[in-house]
Amino acid sequence: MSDMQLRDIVHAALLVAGEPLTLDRLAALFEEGACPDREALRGALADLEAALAGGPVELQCIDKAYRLQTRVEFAPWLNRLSAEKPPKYSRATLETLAIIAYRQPVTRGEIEAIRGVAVSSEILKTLMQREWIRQVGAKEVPGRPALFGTTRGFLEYFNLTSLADLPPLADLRGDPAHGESLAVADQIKQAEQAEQAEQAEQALSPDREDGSAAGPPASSTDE
Amino acid sequence: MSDMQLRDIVHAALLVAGEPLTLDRLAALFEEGACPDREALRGALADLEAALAGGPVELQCIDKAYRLQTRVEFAPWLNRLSAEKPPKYSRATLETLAIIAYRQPVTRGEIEAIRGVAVSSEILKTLMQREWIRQVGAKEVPGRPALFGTTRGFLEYFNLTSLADLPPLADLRGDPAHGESLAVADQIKQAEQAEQAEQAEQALSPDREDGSAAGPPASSTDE
Amino acid sequence: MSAVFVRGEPLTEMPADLYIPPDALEVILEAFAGPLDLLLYLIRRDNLDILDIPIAEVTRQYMSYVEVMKAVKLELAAEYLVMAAVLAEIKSRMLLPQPVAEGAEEEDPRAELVRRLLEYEQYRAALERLDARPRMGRDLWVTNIPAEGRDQNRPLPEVSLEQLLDALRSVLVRADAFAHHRILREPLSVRERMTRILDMVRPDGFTDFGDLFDVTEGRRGVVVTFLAVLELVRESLISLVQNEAFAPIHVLSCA
Repeated sequence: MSDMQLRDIVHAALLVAGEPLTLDRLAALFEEGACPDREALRGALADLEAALAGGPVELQCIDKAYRLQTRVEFAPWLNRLSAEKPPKYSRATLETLAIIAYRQPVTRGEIEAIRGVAVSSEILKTLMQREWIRQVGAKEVPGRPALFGTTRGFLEYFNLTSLADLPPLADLRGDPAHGESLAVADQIKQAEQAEQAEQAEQALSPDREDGSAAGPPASSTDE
Repeated sequence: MSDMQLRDIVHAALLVAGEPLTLDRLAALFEEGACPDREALRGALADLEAALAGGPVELQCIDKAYRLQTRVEFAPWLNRLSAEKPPKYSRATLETLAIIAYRQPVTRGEIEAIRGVAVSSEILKTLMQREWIRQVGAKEVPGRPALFGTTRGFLEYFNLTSLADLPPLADLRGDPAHGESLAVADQIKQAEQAEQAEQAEQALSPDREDGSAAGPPASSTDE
Repeated sequence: MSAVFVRGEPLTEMPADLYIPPDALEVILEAFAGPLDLLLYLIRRDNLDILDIPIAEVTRQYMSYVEVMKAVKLELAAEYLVMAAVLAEIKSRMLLPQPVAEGAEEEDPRAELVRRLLEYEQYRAALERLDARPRMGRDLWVTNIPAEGRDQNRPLPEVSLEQLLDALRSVLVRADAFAHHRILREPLSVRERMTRILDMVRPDGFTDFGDLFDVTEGRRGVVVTFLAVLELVRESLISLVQNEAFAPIHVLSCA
C-alpha cells in the first residue's frame, strides 16, 4: 500500500468516525497482515496534517486519540448551522440504554455479551453526560469493571415512577406488535383497517386471485 | 469575501453537518447582508468538488441538498471502524421498498397484489422507522387506504440524487453502466432546471413538500 | 426428513434440483418471497418460455415444492395454496374444448398469470438493482466532525419510550439467535432494588441490614429487597457480616 493510500484511509476514517481515534483503532482498520506499523501510522498522520494546512480542517490529538475538527475561525459561520431535524441517538446507544435499564446494575462487558458487539466508550459517555446512566459501583471480579445503572433523571425523562413501570420483558418478546404507541403504529393500524375494507371490495371483483385476504400467515417468512 | 473563503466555509459546514445541506441552509450560514447569492454558492460547490478530486471524500447531491461522503473504494477499511454490522434487511422488506419507490403513491393492497403475498405490518413499520417511507395520503376509494411514498431518507440511504436516479424499470436488463452518478456540476445544473420547473408546479399543489414531484420513472410505463 | 408424503405417496426423491443437505432445505425454501417468486424460479430454471408456460408441468413442479414445504412444517403462507388453486384452474380451463364464441377473441387462460409474473419479475429485478447500490453505513459514510469553538448548546436528541423498547426488542431478537445467552431473567423490580441497595451501602462503613427494608412496602417489597440482597451477595457486590447468632447483620460494600 502506498503512503498516499494509507494517508487517505486514515483521513477517511477520521472524517466519519464521530469520535477521536487512537492509533490502535486506526491500526484495526486494516486486515491482519496488511496492518501498517505505528511508525507508518504516525507518518500518515503527519502527512495528513501537512496536507490539511491552509484548509478549513485541522488534526488534533487529545489524550493519544486523533480527531479532525474545523478550525476555530469558522465557528461564527458554523454557529449559524441550524439543525434541520432534531439530532438522534444511534441504534447502538438506544440498545445500550435499554439494556442498562432492564439489567442494572450491569457492566460494560455484560452489555457487550448481550448485544453481541462491543460498546464504545463514546456511547457510555454520551449517556452519562445526558445523566440518564451513572456508575453505581464496581464489580468484584478481576479488573473491577464499573457497574452502570439508570438515574432518577432517566425515570423523569421517560415519565416513569419507577423502573417497575417499564413493560415486562415477556410482553416485548411475545407479540412484536404489542404495545405500539407510535404514530407509525397508528398509521399501520389505519392502513390495515382501510385494507380490510379494500379487500372486501375487491372480493367482488373476479380477477382477484391472490390470497392476500388470508393475511398474516405470510408474515413468518417475512421477517 | 474571497471565493477561497466562501469555498472553505461551505466545505467546513458540509464536513460538520453530517446530513445533506440545501442551498438555503448554506445561505443561512452567512450574516444578513454578507450572504452570497445562489450563483456564488453553486460556484463554491463546483470549486469544492474540483478541489476534492483525488481525495477520499466526494460531494454528492441528494434531493437538491449536498453532502460530503467517503468514496466507495474506502468501504473495506471503514467497515472495520465500528463493531456494529450494517443492518441486513430481508428480501420481503426490500421488495416492498422497491415497489413503493417505483409505484408511489401506492397502497398496501397494491403492493400485495404485485408481490402475491401479504405485506406484514412489521415490514411497513421497519420501513417507517428507518424513515424510508411515509404515508403520503389516503386513496379516495372506500376505506381510504393509506398511500405510501418514499422519503428523502430513502434517497440518502441509497445514495440517490433523486427518484429519477432509480434505474428505469423497463430496461432493467443490461445497461450496467447506469447508476453511476453524474458529476455534481451536472447535477447542480439539473437541479437548477428542476427547481424552476418545480417552483412552477408547486404554485399549483401547495401540499407537495418533497422532491417526489419529478415522479418515479416507473409510473408512466406501468399503469 | 424420514416421512415426507406428497399427495399420499411417500416422497422418496426430492424434486430434481433439491440435492441439498436437509438442513439447507428450509433455508432455500424460505428464500422464496412468495408463490410468484417460486413460480418464476421454476420457469427460469428450466428456461421455459414465460409467454407459453407448459402449465401442467409447472403445476406439477410447483405442487411438489409446496408439499415439501408443508412436510418440513414450514409455516406455509396461504398464498401458496391459493396459487396452487389458480394453477389447477388454469390447467382445467386449458383442457376444456374452446367454446365457440361469436367473434370474441378467446383469452388464453394463462394471460393474467403471465401478466402478474412479468410485472413481479420487473420489480424483483428492480430490487436487485436497488440492493446493489452503494448504501450509507455499508459502502459510504457521511462526514461528521466537530467544529472547534462552536456553541455547545445544541439540542439534545429526543427519545420516546417506544423507541427505547424497540431497541430492546431488536436486542432480544438478536440474542435469541444465540440461545446460550442468559439474559434479563431476573424480575425488573429486583434489578432496580439492587441499584438502590448499592446506593444505600456506603463503601466506607457498615449499613444495618434492617435499614435496607421498608416495611411500608409490604410483603412483596420485603421479598424483592431480600432477593436483591441475595443477588448482590451472589455477584460479590456486597457482603453480609454477623458477629454472633442473633446479632445485628451488617452490610458491607465490596467496592
